[in-house]
Amino acid sequence: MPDMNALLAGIPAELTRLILALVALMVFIGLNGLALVWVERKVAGHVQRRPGPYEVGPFGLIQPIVDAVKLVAKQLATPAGADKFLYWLAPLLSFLPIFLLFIPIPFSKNLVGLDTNLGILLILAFAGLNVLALCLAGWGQNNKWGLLGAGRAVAQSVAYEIPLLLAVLAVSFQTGSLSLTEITAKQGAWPWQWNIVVQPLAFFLYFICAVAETNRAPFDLPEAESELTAGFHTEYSGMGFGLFFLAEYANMIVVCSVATVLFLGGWQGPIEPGWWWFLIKMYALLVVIIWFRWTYPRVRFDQLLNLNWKWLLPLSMVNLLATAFAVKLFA
Amino acid sequence: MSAIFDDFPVPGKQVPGDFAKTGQSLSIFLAPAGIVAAARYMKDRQYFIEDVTGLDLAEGFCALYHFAHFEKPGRVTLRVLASRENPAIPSITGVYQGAEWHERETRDFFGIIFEGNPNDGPLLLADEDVAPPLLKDDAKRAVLQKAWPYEAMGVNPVPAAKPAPAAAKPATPATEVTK
Amino acid sequence: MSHCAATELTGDTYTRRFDKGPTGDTLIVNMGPQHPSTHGVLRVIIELDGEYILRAEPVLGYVHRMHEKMGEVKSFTQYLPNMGRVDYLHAMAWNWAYVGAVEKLGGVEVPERAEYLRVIATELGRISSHLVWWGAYLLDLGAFTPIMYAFDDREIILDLLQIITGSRLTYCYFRFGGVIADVTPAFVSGLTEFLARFKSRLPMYKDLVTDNAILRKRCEEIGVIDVDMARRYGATGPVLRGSGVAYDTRRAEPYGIYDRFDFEIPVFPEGDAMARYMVRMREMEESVKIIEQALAQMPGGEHLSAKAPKPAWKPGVGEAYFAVEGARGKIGVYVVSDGTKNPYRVKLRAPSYCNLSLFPELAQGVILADAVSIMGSLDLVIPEIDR
Amino acid sequence: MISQTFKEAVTAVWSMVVGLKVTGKNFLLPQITVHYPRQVVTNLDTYRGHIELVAKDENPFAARCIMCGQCENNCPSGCITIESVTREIPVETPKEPAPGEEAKPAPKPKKVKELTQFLLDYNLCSLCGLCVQHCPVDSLRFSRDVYLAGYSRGEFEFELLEMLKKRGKK
Repeated sequence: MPDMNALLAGIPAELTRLILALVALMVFIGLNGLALVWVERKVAGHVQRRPGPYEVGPFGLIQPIVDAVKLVAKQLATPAGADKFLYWLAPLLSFLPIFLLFIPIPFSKNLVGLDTNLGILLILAFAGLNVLALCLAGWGQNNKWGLLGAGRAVAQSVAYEIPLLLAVLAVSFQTGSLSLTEITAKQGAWPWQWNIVVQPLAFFLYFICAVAETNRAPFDLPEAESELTAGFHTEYSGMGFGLFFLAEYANMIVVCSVATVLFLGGWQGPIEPGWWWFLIKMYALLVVIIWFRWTYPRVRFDQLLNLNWKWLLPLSMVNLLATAFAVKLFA
Repeated sequence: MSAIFDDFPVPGKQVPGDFAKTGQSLSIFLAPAGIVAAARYMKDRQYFIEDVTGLDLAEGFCALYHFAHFEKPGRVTLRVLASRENPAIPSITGVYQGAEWHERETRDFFGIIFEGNPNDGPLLLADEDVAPPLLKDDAKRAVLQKAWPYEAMGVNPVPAAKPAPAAAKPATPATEVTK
Repeated sequence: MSHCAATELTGDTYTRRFDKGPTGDTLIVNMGPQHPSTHGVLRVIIELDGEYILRAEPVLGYVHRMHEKMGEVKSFTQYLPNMGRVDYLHAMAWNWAYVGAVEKLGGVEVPERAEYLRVIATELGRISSHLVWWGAYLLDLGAFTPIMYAFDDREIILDLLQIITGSRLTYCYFRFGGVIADVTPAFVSGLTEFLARFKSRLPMYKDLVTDNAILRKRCEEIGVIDVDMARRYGATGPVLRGSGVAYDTRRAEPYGIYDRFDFEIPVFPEGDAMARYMVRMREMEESVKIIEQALAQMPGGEHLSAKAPKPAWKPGVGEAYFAVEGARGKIGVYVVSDGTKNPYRVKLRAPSYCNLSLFPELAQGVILADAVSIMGSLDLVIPEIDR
Repeated sequence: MISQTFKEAVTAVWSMVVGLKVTGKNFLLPQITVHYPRQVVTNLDTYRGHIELVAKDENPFAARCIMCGQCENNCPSGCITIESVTREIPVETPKEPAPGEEAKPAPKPKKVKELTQFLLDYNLCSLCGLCVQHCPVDSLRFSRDVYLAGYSRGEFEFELLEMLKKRGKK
């Protein structure tokens, strides 16, 4: 088929790579999302001295797939009085930008969707879309709890994005780049060569903000089920809920990936560097987030914002300033 | 333990009880009109409200207010009698806010109207017009003296002392209330 | 006018009665009857301004069973199983309150050993009730794991109580003139083992939860109840002792053999949710102490008096009010008898009913999340409130 | 002031670490749940299930019940119904009871009351144990049947005499 070949030749290699990357990422997110559901339930189970899922498949490994099938098979119910368009737009808007977030992340030396020199900026920009989705979900479903949840989601995400950004910026100052590939490359294989050693405070701040950004416990206020029943997704069932659910896990993967790249040396590692190091570090961070959830009570809303404005923001400012001075003085 | 209140502000009969036997160290029988003043007296003596409840007796509806004290032992019971025709008793929610629910509950169960209760809705029962469930059949109603070893509540000085034979229905307290 | 028409269409009579017309930018929400933090079917209508509560009104009666009417249509003995179902978390205390009232009314003697058995069963019930409260309260505050640890311990208590009562939740253990069954050696050894284990578990609870900074932030200075408020609403139990009043029915109106035991009444003066929390945590320790003493002192003898009333027994004309200290506060049972085999009137004074009645005043002006914390700290058992 | 604030913050963060330590430790401890279909609970010696009839020592097919009606009358839930027939038996041969069987009036009036049915509506039972407590001949006891499950209410309407006979055959 010469025509086809010619046609394919006409497509820029960069675009092919991007499309391939998106497809691969879709698989990656899907699989990791399911794996993470399993990990979460297993960790929760063992923390509480229960087995967690164990009936379906070996060690309950098939359980998340069965759950996904159940969610997909459910009827898509729209509550009475809901804004139908916004109501269904919200889960899509929550889930779809996730793919873009993964594109600049270097999973390995060459395993990166799009090596752009503004990678971290791209991620931060598109991560902001999630708030819009939660906001629309809360508004569109015509539920008072949902509305309250949406209000919380917006206030929380807007507030926590700032120290998150500043923490990331400190690393960028230090490495002098916004490209994730470059940031990874500037770190070494061994833990003492990672950015976390130079920027422990930035890592600490980033991690707290990341937990808050992804609405995970103890900062899961938008859905706070003991207060707002289920918050912004009160009325969602079936795959509408499923998409929010998946988006939450995908977002967790994103923030942990970014943390891995920025602070933990990315795919670099002792002995044999490669994507497995990336995955190990990422999952370690994910398990810590999950561990948080099964340990702590939920903070109150005003305390959450107080923590941000009175502690995290000043600290990240100080950190940024210190980094800037240090860079100016020593570099 | 069963000391009588010397300066009790409303006319009524105070009957000390045996706490070990009945769990009530003092019973005060009084007319409905005096209940708010009596409650305020109890409040001033720092008694806390335990509950308000009712009894459907041959003589009418008896409302019982149980009070106890955080430091002193014993239990003081205020007892008022409302007639069956006009079962109205002033509410003590102005003194003891906690009485609101007890009074609403008693109204649900007996149909006693507590005048001045800020909430006139039912509390425990459904919002339909159901007959008060704790009303007794006429035949089954206990006569006060028989049920209790006390003098009848007819000793209340306010309703012009009917030394209450069983059938006597003191309608006077009710008229006292409506004034 | 149009506003009224709208509310006429939406909501039920409670909402309509609650809704006082246009009040500006407020939101009226129904928290419950099905809501994760109302622990059952309690409904609270709340007027919200943003997340701040302007007014709150509990709507009760969703699990109302009219226990007091059942008391009048059943004989004294037949009413016993009802007592396990008023407050399913501390059924023993209700058992005792009713049995105690009837024993007072009929002058029934209780054998010495039965008194000890009653104390042990009731204090075990108190621990298990507080454990459930602890777990559920943390569930309200968003921590999922503590309830599992609490249930781990509670499971042992239930196993123990199953040995003597045969059931695990709705006990019907007490009888007029004693208890239904004596302890077995398995019970005694299991209990000793449990007490030792439980004492080592309490520090873990402290590390995991009590010292946790988030929990402290969620509880301290939240829902402050002062003594006068407790008096006006008749709040008792840990709610009252969290306000600095050392009032415990076990001491104030000694019943059974509580005067023989050496135990403290934990009192915390702050009056906030944390004080109530601390009172309950300390009470578990005190209950352990009481059980240990009771086990050591328990004499031999019969567990049910030989002169115990027969089922068709008539206690004679009279009335009796008997109060015991339940896990939630003062449980009072007022029994009037007209000499027939059925009670003439049974009045149940439920402590959480009185404790909840101060919630509207307490919730005014607090943030929604605090209202959840306050409600949890009051330790509500809805079937007890609705009866 | 500021040092105090920072000290509090450090304590707060430390309390969070302690919390993680507790859950982490529990993570490593063995599970304590009972996996129902594979494992069952064993502490059922004193479990109070539904009541069942106790057979006579000499005859495993006949209940000790003397049909006094104590259990039926004292049951708070009214879930016990006893049905019996009065028969005259000329000879003392234990006979299988048959419902509705009416013996002919014999000249020798030795009347024997015989239990034909002991119905328990377990749907209503509140497991108080008053029937067992007040049975004068100890003809009632609690079963140990904790894993009782069914698909309809009808499955919990037991005929205890029949169950006794089934047990007797085993």
